[in-house]
Parts: sequence; structure tokens; C-alpha cells
Amino acid sequence: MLPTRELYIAGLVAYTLGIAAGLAGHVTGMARSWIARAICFLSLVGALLEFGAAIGGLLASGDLSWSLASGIPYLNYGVRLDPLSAYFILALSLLAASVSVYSFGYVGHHSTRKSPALFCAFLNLLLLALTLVFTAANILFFLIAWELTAVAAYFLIVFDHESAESRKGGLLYFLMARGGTGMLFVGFLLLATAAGSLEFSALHGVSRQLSPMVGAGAFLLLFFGFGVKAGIIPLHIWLPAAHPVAPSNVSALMSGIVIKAGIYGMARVFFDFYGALPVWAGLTVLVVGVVSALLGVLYALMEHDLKRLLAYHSVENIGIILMGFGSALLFRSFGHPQLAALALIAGLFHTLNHGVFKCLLFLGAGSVLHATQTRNMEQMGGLIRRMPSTALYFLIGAIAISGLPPLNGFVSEWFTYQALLAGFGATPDLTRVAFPIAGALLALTAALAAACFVKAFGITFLALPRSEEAEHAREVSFSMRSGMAILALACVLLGLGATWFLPVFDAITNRAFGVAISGDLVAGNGFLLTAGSAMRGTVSTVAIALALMVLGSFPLLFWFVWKRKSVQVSGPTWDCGQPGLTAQNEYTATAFSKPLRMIFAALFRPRREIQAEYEVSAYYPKSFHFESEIEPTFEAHVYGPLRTAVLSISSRMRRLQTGSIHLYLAYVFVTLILLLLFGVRG
Amino acid sequence: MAILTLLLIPLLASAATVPMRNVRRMELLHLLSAAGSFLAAVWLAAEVLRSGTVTWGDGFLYADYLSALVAALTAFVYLVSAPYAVGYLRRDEEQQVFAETGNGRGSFSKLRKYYALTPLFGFSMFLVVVSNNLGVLWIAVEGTTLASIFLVTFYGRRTSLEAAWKYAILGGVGLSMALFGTVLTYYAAHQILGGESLNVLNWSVLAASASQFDKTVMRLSFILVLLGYGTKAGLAPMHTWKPDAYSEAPAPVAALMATAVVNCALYALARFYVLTERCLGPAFVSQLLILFGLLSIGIAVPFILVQRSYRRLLAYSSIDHAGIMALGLGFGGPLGALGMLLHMTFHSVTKPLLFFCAGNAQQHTGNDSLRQHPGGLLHSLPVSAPMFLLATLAITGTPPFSMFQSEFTILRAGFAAQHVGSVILFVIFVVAIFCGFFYHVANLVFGPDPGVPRGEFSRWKTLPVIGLSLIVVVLGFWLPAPIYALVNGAARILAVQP
Amino acid sequence: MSQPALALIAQVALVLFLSPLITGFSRTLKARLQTRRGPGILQPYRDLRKLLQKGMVIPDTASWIFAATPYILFATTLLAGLMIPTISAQAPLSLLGGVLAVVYLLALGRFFLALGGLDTGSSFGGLGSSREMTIAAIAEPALMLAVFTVAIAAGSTNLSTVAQSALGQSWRFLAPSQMLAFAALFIVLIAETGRIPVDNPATHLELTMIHEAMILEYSGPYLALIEWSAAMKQLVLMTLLVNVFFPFGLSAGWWQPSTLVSLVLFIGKLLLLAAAVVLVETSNAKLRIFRVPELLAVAFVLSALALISTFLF
Amino acid sequence: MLFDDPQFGNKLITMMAALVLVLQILMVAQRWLITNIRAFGVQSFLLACIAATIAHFNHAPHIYIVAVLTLVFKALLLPIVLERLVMKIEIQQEIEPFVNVPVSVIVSGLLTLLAYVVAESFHRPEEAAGAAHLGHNTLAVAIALFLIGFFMMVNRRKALTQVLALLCLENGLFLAAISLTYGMPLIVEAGIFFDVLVATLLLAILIYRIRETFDSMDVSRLSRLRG
Repeated sequence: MLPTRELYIAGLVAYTLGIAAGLAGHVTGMARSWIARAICFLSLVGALLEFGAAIGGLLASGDLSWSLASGIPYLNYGVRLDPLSAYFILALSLLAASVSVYSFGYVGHHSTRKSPALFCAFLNLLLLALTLVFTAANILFFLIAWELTAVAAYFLIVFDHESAESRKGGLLYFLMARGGTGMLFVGFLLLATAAGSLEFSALHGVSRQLSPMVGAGAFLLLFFGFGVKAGIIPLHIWLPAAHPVAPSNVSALMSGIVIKAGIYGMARVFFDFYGALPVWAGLTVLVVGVVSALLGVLYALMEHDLKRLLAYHSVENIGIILMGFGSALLFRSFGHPQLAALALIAGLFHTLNHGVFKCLLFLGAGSVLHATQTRNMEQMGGLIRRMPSTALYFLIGAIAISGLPPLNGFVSEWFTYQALLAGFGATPDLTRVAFPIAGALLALTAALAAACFVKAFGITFLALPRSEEAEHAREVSFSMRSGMAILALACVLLGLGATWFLPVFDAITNRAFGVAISGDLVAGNGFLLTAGSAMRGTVSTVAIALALMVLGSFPLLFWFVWKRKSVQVSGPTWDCGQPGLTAQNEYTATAFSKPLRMIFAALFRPRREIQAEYEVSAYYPKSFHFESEIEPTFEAHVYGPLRTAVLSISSRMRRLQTGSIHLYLAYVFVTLILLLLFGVRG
Repeated sequence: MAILTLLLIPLLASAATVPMRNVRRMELLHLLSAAGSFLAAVWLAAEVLRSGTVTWGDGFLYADYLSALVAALTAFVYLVSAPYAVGYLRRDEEQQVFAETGNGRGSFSKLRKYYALTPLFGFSMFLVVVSNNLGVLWIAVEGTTLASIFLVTFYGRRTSLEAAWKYAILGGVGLSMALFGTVLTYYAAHQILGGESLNVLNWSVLAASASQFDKTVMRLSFILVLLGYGTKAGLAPMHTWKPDAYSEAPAPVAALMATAVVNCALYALARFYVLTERCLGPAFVSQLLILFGLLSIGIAVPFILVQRSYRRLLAYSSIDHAGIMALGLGFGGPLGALGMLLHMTFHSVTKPLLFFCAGNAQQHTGNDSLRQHPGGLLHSLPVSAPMFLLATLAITGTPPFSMFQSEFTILRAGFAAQHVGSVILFVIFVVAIFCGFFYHVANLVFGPDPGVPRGEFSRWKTLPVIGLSLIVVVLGFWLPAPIYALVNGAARILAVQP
Repeated sequence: MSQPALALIAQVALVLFLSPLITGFSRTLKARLQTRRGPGILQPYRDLRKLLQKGMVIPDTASWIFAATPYILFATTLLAGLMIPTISAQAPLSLLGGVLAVVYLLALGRFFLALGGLDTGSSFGGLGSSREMTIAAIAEPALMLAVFTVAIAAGSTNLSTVAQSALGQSWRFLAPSQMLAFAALFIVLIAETGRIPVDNPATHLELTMIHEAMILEYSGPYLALIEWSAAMKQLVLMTLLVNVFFPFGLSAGWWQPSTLVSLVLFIGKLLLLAAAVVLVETSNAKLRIFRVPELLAVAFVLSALALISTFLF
Repeated sequence: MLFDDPQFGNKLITMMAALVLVLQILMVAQRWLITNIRAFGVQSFLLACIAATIAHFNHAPHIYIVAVLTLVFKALLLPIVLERLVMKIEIQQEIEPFVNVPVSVIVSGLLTLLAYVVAESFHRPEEAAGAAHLGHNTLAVAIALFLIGFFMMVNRRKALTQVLALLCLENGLFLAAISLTYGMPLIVEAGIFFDVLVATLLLAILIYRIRETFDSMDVSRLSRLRG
């Protein structure tokens, strides 16, 4: 039995020490990088301790709950480590550990150069706040931690506040986050008033005491309130603005786990606070999931800023997770706990998986950025020769996120498919059609994601470098590489070892639906994954991996048969007879995504302009200037008008304060008259 | 005894300043009076904590938890603004801002005016909270206006004259309404208690028998008092003088007005709230308070969103917070009153910090415009700029800072009292205000180095900022037991008796 | 040697050595329909043998991805082939992954093939990869939806289970859902195997080529592996069609007297399907690449109808 | 004996109150500043008389003091101060209101009506005799004074006239106080007088400085601070 509580508190202490040390270092102006390293080490320690605590929480029979010391009489910092919290802590601390390792080499460079100590302090603050978000056991404490996360994240994003881009991105994030919190306020308090208590334990299944109207209202408020943080469409616009501009280890954490705080909140509300919900609720979540997934990946395809691309993929994967959640809700509404559990597992497992590979990809992108000083893929290329291990890790991440076997992305998507498939049989008439359609669109999403990462990896790492920086890129430091290595390893292990990981979910599904199905999900003595029963379909990532190795070595057999080792000569690529193939001839990211841009033109409304300068005749262009952009639908048609409307109304209202004292007196006079009449009347 | 000390210290200080010839001595005296009155306030609070209420002169002066709390807060603001004022005015002297307003001996008379009037200002505020007699209460509130008019015109600019005029006229009208309300209350009491004796206007006496008062009279009286003291507290639509006065007065005075005066006005309002509530039951009062509270919060939204000067920004923010407190009182119940008083406490700590940071920024850059400001304050003001940001987060109710807790408490009170609609409006407004406020300040503080020379070398101006920020941060995590006891006791006075 | 092991070897052999035959057959048939003599049916075997023995030129811009691609492609396609019931309803590796695994294995192969195309740095490679991924992506939903229709009907994604459940009721393919799904899958087959009207395997005209453009830089044994994988992929998809929709003649297990019959039947069915594809090819002109989505949209609608009809009828 | 008959006192007070009201409405209609100030003086004088009468008929000696205070401060001191100011800053005499005179008078009439409505709600028939009854008429007048004074503040451009209006408003208050409750307790009353005086003086100083800074008394020009 692990000393879970001690581990947990020790972890918090480590983070806190990190914060304190960082602030001290900043105030005393000791910006030397060894302090930063020391603080990164502290956060690493904290992460490991929390990891232990998470394990303890998952192994524990009941939930562990205690409360931290609070200096405020009316405020208790209640902490609860039930399976769901423990699971998210697990994910958090895994990512936190690898990011801290990565940060050893990362901090003290470019954007964090000004004051690495302060930067690390905020990093620790973010980790601390997230830990609290996942474990807070009453609404007030939860909201405090929730907002604290936003604050820490904001300061990390704008850490390089001299760049207008990061100021803008950070601000957008912070303001939208506050909007979300506003919704949470109301939603939570509606529940709390019904339950008569702020404690999560009292809120369990509180929905039964709610009137349908209130229940629906609170559900929507909470769903969209958490949705802002999770980045569901149409509340996603902050995500591609904020994630890319942050320092890369921060982007990694944000896309990896910070947005998962929204997912945690939804899981908490949907499956802990609410009992069976009406059908429309599940459908809403499902539809939002599908839309986010599809639009997310489509927008990602159009990006040639590597980090923005990754950011949009976060939107996509959140969508996939929500498909799982949505079908879980539907199954519960129709009384199929087993299936609900399957769908929930699909969603939660994908949450962890996405965390891992997205973090990995962002760290990879960070290394590339570190080496080439640009995020623009059109400036990259040929990096696989210059930074081989980064390339390898990035490739692993790319395969995983494209949901290709045998890595972890495949497993969770496979479960999602199975859940959707089962949905058709398990639900009455029209609802059932939603499932396979969703499945088909999930397939489309996955295929597009694959296309997108062929582009991302191919353009970034393969063929010839397209710029000086890429030409002279160097492999990153050991610590950064090992940070990525940990996550790459996690991708492989979670993929191949899925069968051994599944029991983790038993406690969670048991709490939510009263069933534990990991036994049914595993067959062939821990060798096969099944969709609830071997009949419904099986897959075995391990076996696939092995088989691929064996079959892949077949050809070598042929060489062996014709004992003639075939000669290999290396020569130039075919250049259509024009001597000297240069980077100019390479396919660009823009060109790569052109077919899809044309196919989905209705959505993208692409705009392009070509200016050509000619020397002698129109047949001999001297130079081309090609520029193409797509219309950001939501920014242009939803948020832009909204903003202008609010501002114009406000500036019109400024006329109330014209400076004329007579007008001011008139306000008071009229108010007096009205109130007198009211007073006499009432 | 404590009460008397509290009143005498500032009064004597102000009297002693008038004949003085030496600015340094004035400064010293000012600091001493501030410290002294703070100690006195603490003493009073201690007395109250020990023995429920403290009275003097057979109940002429009377202090219970509520008075002690507000007195302590006022004294606190007075205390922190004193050293800041010293630094602020010295800086003004260096920059010869008094030169162009060359009436008579220029800067010296100015400074003497400041150091003489501010303690008087403080005195009248202390009188507000310890006077048991509602008439005297009114006189004291009027006194705060009179004492502060010439602090508003301190810089003698055209704009500050304008501001002062609006302040005086609106204040005058408002207070005459308050007086009318007081007269009506007295009339209501007169019918029951009879007699011309002074005590008939004593709150403690009235509170005892308020339940038998004439309902119509009390209703009208509360309406008038609400409008009257509401004007002083800056509730919409009587708020219009606030942005002008706050942006024209020197930063320390603005800080006093934005916190201490607002507290006093709300204190007076609360006293009448109790009487009316006991007479008419909660429904009538709370609907009025909620109406005005929401109106004030709502009116602040557009002006904060498209604001052009950060001093006025702060003014609108304090209108917003006055509204929030009124709302808390209006929601009622133990939670509502508790929330309101907690909010008052935290607001009185945070707002001065904001005004000080803003003052430093304004003195450094020479204007308080948000429009043509290059931003990047962080480079030239290494202390004030980050603290400005911190204070902004605190004032907009961002955790871990404590105002979040009080606002949350008020929200809960609203839900407990079934005012769901108002609560939703409240949340929307607060979010919008946060967006505007933070947007402006972030653009002010962050950004590339505009090349303004690095400023703030005066300890007088930085230390109060640092100290206050420390307190703000600490309050987020630790609320000392005595303060909470005080707040709680005060809340029990205001809470609706079932 | 145990039964399953033998079955495994048998199917490996079948997939490996039957696939070039189908390719050869359809080429010859196509030539005949165009009144050419065309190469012999066995030509693909000769090509493979030849290529495997040749030396090869590796572009000097290429990285290890270029070299790894042929092996991965080969392995994934072959493995996919082992999960599909061919002559026996009981595919040897069907437990390792159902239809989803098959689709995703093919996708994995495609992923690397596209990378290999980009790795050369020539604009043809990029062009090919881009188009390949695009068409695969938009073919995906139709494919999946059709597959779902079948899987739902059988209550399993495991192909052997699907085939067995189909075995019982041999006339089920007359059900509207099945027919619609078949039609949809047929279109997808054409798209996925790169045949006219989507792609033309016989051309090297840069404006039109897709698959060929990707593998332009490959030569010698690597090219052989890729061509072979292409043939196997075609076999896999065709088998999927014939054995899921027309499962008759599938023997319950291996090594029964019926097995030989079912082998013959299997090949017959494949050849019929190949002939059908060839007919489509010769009777159509190649589409502009931006017309292809419309074709696949038709496929998607068909499979959607198929799905809906499953719970209407 | 006539001077002990409360009915007579009642009549007397009502009559004077009515006069006060008439004066007020005259001030609304009045265009000349000096006249306005004098009218205010007369009004204050009448108030003093009312106070005295009440003091006499209700045997409340302390109200005599109030009456004297009123007489000294409001009827004499303030008008003098204000006239001095007018002389000092030779502003042209015309008052130009926002709303022209007829309309203003009509508005004042409406306000008086409202005042009566409000005062009605105080009326307790069961206690018809004595103070409350005596209060009731005058209370209406008081409220009317208050409202009309307020209206004048809104309506007048010049700083000085606004102050004057404020004083009228205070007069309304005073009338209400003495008629309802025979005045507040003495200390309070004195304090209030003191405050009003100081306020007026401060305002006078402000007016002076506004005058010398803006070369104008028109406060509607003070509109630099907006938004």
C-alpha cells in the first residue's frame, strides 16, 4: 500500500518550492540558468511524486480524501483522489515529468531567456494548479484552481510579451477562459443549490433533484463552459492563437494536458454529477465532437505553421474524445451500462493517448523551432539528416496521432469505432443512424489526419532544406531528446501494452455505471483486445507489431534465395533534364494541401493572388509572387461581428456621460420622481 | 475612550497643520496622525471584539462590529495613503506641477492645503462610523464632501474645477435627499417614541423599535436615503460625478475617496437598511438594492470596455464594486451580508494599490491616456507595472486573490435567495468588466520597450505599493481570525433576522 | 506441423502468388478489349523476378524513410491479406484484427509510401503523395460506412465471423442493403487500386499520374516490392468484396476435400470481379482529379442508403 | 384667546406655507438674478416665521432658536453673501433657463401635484387633530419646494443660480423638518445649519474660481470630462 497522501502532498510541496525558488531567483535578479535547471528538477521531482500518488489512488479501494491546511475560515481545501482524478493525475504527471526533463535543455533559450527562473516558477505554478484542478473536492476550491491554471498559462503564453502575436494570443485565451469560467459559475451553483452543498461528494447524482429545465440549463452551461477550455468548435478560436506562440514546452503542456482539464470537468459532470440524461444531451455532445474533429483536422491541413497545425489537431482529437463521451451518454440514456463503459473507456483512453503524442509532437516542433528559428514549414526540410533522433520521435508521434497501428492512437480510435458500431444495434430508430455516420466521419477525420502528418513530417524533415537555417540546423541537446524519448516510448508501450493498461479504467466505469468491463475487453490471455466480447471483433497490437517485423523481413529472404546482393548506387533525383535539382523544385506544404483546399473550397473560401514579373515575353517569367490564404470562418463570421457590435454599442453608451451637469442632475431627478411614485404606490 | 482618540487624532493633526511653516514637519505630522488613527482604530476594534459594543456620552457615539470594521478599513486606507502621498507630492514638487497654477505662494500653500484637509477628511469619515445619531451621521457625511472638494481642485486645472463643481453640486443634492430621508425616519420614530430628546435619532434606539414604525413613511424615507447615500457611494444613476472627481484628485485622495468614502456611504445605507428591513421586511429593500446594484455594475461595463484613461477606468471599477456590495446587501441573508462585508474589506485593500500603481504610472509618463500609450510599462516601472497587473487580476476577482471568494459568496447568496436572473446578469457583467479592464491594463503593462527612461527611485512611492501587494497576496490565502470575527459580527448585524 | 500454421503458410503463399496473376489477367483482358495482343497473363511474375534481381539507384537526397518504405508497405499489405478469409471462412490471422485493422494496415502502408514519395525531393513525388493521400482520405468514409453496414449485419468486425454469418444465408446478397454496399465498395475498390477513371496505372504523364508519380524514383528490388504490394492490395480488396458479399463456396475449414473446389471458386470469383473492373476501365475515360470526389460522394451516398435500408427492411 | 387657538395657528401656518410655495414658483418664473436672491431671502424669512409660529402654538421653545438661526443665516447672511458675489463678478443679470418660463411653471405645477400625492400617503385621518394634521398641508408644500428646487437646479445654466436652487431645496427640507417633527433635535439642527452655510461658502468660492478660470458662469460649458 502506497503512502498516497504523503506522496501527493510532497508533490505539491515540491511544486511550491519550485514557485518560491523561481520568484526568489527573479526578484534577486539571479537569472543564471543553473537556478532554472534546479527548478526544473524540482518540478520533475514533483511530477514523479504525483505519479506515485496517482498509482496509489488507482490501486486504492475506496477514494482517498483529505483537506489541505487553509488560512481562510470559510474555505476548506478539500482534496479527493478518486479513480477519475487519479487517472488524470497520472496523465498529468507523466507529461509533466517528460516536459521537465525537456526543459532542462530548453529554458534559458530564446523567448525564456529574459528570466528563466520566473519562467520556471510559472511552469511550476501551472503544474500545481492542474494537480489541484484534478483533485479539488469542492466547487469553490475547484474554481480557484481552475482560474489559477488560466492565470499561470496566460503568463507563460505572454512570457515573451514583446511579440505582439503572443500578447494577442494570450489575451484571447485569458478572456475566453474567463467567459467559460463564468458559465461554470452559474452551472455549478445551480447544481450546488439543488444539493445544498459545495462538496463534490454531495453532488454525486445530484441531477435527480433538479427540475428538467434547470438540469438542462446547467448541463449546457457546464458543457460549453468546459468546452471553452477544451477547445471544442465553435469555442476553439483561442487555441490556434495561443498554443503556437507560447514557448514550446508550454505549448506541449497546454495541448497535452491543460485542455484536458476541460475533458476532466466534462467527465466529472456527465458521469459523476448527472445520472441518466435525456437523449438530446448525448446527441449534442456527439455532434459537437464530430464537428470539432472534422473541422479541426481540415483547418490543420491548411496550416503551414507547424505549431498552429498541431494546435488545430488538438481540436480534432478533443472531438474524437467527445465522440466517445457522447456515445457513452447515449448508451446510459438507453440503459446499456456495458456499452457506456466501453465508450467512456474509448474517450478516456484517447484523452491520455492524445496527451502523450501531442505533447511529444509539440516538443518535437519545439526542437525544430529551436534548431531552425522558424515555425514556417516552407522554410524547413531535410532535417531528418541533421536531427535524426528528433525526426524519429516526431515520426512516432505522427503515426500515433494518425491512429495507425500498432501505436496507442490506433487502440483508442479502434475502441471508439467499436463503441459507435455497437450503438447502431443498441439504440432505437433514428438515433441509431447517428452512430455509423459519426463512425464514417471519424474515418474521414483519421484519413485526413494521416494526410496532414504526411505533409507535416514530409515537408519538415524530408528531402532538401528550404532555407539557410534548415541547412545548418543542429540536433538538440540530450535532455531535450530524452524528454521526447520518454513520450515516444509511452506511445509504443500504451499501444502494445493496451491490454495490460485497461484494468485502470475498471474503477472509473464502476463508479460511473456500476460495471467493470476490462475483463471482457481482454481475451486470449492478455493478448487480444476485444470490443466487449471476442465475437464483436478483436485486435492485437502486439501480434500486429510482431507480424509486421516477420513479414517485413521476407524480402531479405529473397535476396538470400538469389544469392546475388543487388548493387545499390546513389544518384541524383530525376530532374526532368534540367541540371541541378534544388529545393525550388520541391513540393511545398501549400501545394501538398491544394487538392483538399479545392475539394473543401466551400468551407475554406480560399483566396489567392499571383503576381508574375516578365522579362521579354509572357513565356519567360522573371519572378513569381504567389500568395494564398483561407478564410477563418468563425473568426470572420462569428467573433468579429460580435466584437464590433459590443464595442459600437459601448461607444454609443458613452454618450450617457456627456459632461453636462444638468443631464446628470436630470438622471437623479427622474429617478427620484419615479421612485417616489413607486414608493407611494407600493 | 478609543472612540474619542480615533476622532481627536486626525482633528488635532489637521488643526496643528494650519499654522505650520515647514513642509517636512507637515509630512511627519501627517504620517504620525495616520499611524495614530490606525492604532486607535485597531484599539477600537479590539474593544468591540472584547465587549460587543463601545459607547461614549450616553450613546451619542456608538461603535459595534460594523462601525469597528468600517473604521478599521478607513484607518487602514488612510494609513497606507499617507506615506504614498508624501512621495507623490514630493514628486509633484520636483516636476513643478504647482508652478503654472501660481496663485500666491504656489506649492507651499498647496501642500499645506493637502496636509490640513486630508486629516479633516479622515476625521469626518471616522465620525460617520462612530456617530450613533443619524442626524450627526448625515452631518459627518456632508463633512466628508466639504473636506474633499478642495482636494479635488488640488491641481487647479480647468478640468479639476469642473470635476469639483459636479462633485459639489451632485453631492449637495444627494445629501439633501439623504437628509430628507433622515427627517422622515425621525418623523416615523417620533410618532412612536415621541419626545424631542436627542436619543430618538439614535440608531441603537431606532433599531429596537423599528418594527412598529409607519410603513409608508419608512418606505419613502428609505427611497430618499438610498438615493442620497447612494449618490455618495456612487451607485448608478447617481454615479456621474465619480469618474471626474477620481481622475482629477491626487492619487492618494482618489484612493481614499474610492474606498473609504464608498465604505462610509454604504455604511450609512446599511444602517438605514437594517431599520427599513425590520419595519417592512426584506422584500422591498432588497428589490431596490438589487436594482441599483445591477444598474451600477451594468453601467460600468460599456465605459470600461471603451475607456480612454486609466484613472477613469479605476473610477468605473469602483462604481462597479459599489454596485456589487449593494447587490450583496440586497441578496440578503447571512451569506449576502457576509459577502458584502468581505468584499468591502478586500476592496479597501486592493483599490488603493491600483490607484497607487496608476498614480506612479501617470506621474512617470505624464498622462493617463490608454489611447496614445505606447505600452511596455514593464520596462520603465519594474515595481509598479507588474503590481498594476497583479492588482488588476485581484480587483477583477481572479483567484487566488480574495475578491474572488467574496464575489462567489455573493453569488451563492443570490442563488440561495432565488434571484437566478440577477445572478446571471451579474456574472455576465463581471466577465465583461474583466475583459475590458484586463485588456486595457495588459496592453499598458506589456509590450516592447518604448524607450521611456527607467523610473521610480522614490522609496516613498514604491514601498506602499510593495506592502499592499504583499497584503493582497497574503489575504488570498490567509484571513486573520480577528478580522473574520469582526466581519462576521458585522454581518450578523446586517443579516435578516428570521 | 499444426493445422493453423499450415493454413497460415498456405494463405501467405496464396496471397503472395495469386496477386500477380489477377494483375496479369486484367492487363491482358484490357489489352484484348482494346484489340491489342498485350503481354501474357504471367508477365507480372516475370517483371517481379527481373526487378528483384536488378541493381537499384537511390536518390542522394533520400533518407532511410525511402529505403524502409518498400518493406513496410510489403509487410502491411501481406498482413492485411492474412486477416481476410480467402478459400476458407476461417482466415488464419483474422483474430489479430478485423476489418478495421485491415483498413488501417493499408493506411499505414500508404502513409509510408507517401513519405517515400516526398523523400526524393522531386516534385513528382510530392504531387503523387498529395493526390494519393487526398483520394484515400475522401474514399475512406464510403469504405468505412459500407464496411460498417456489413459488420453491423454480422454483429462483428471480425471478417471470419462476417463470412461465416454470411455462409448460412447465401442469398442474403440480394438484400438491398448488401447490393448498395457492394456498389459503394466497388467504386472504392477502383479508387483505392488506382484504376481508371480515378488513376491510370499505365501512364507516366505527370498531369494524370498518382500512384506512379509517388514511386517514380524507385527501381530494382524496391520497385518490385512496391509493385507486388500494389498487386496484393488489389487482391485483398477484391477478396474483401467477393467473400463478404458472395461467400458461397467458402469451405468451413482448411484441408477438407471441399477446399480445392472453393479454391477454384475463389479464383473464379476474383477473375469475374477483375473482369468487371476492366470493363469499367475500358468503357470510361479518366476523370479530372477534382471530379473524383463527386464519384466518391456517390459511393458515400450509396453506402449511407445501404446502412439506412438495413433498418428499414 | 386667539393666540392660543391651534386652529388659528394652523390657518396661519398654512397661509404662510402657501406664500412660500408661491414665492418658489415666482422664482421659477423670475428672470433676474438679484430678484431671485431677494425672493429667496423673503422665503427664508417666511420659514422663520412659520418656525416661530409652531414654536408658539406647540410650546416648543427650542424651535425659537431654530427660527432665529434661519432668520440670521438664511434670510440675511446668505442673500448678502450671494449679492456680494454677484457684484464682485459682474455677471450679466439675465438667467437663461433650458426650458422656457411657461413650461417651467407648468412643470412646477405638476411637481406640486406630485408633492400632494406623496403627502396624501402620510395623511392619517384617525389622528386628524394636532401635529400630524398640521403637518400634512405644510408637508405637501415642503415636498413641493424640494422638488421644484431640484427642477430649478436641472433647469438653470448659471452656477450661482444652481446654488440658489440648492438653497431653496434645503428650505423645503427645513419646512418638512419643522412641520413634521417640530424640527430635529437642536444639535442636529445647528449642525445642519452650519453645514449648509459652509457648503454655500465653498460653492461661492468655487463659483469665483470658475468665473476667473472660464470667464463665464455658464456651467453647461463645463463639459471637458466625458466618457
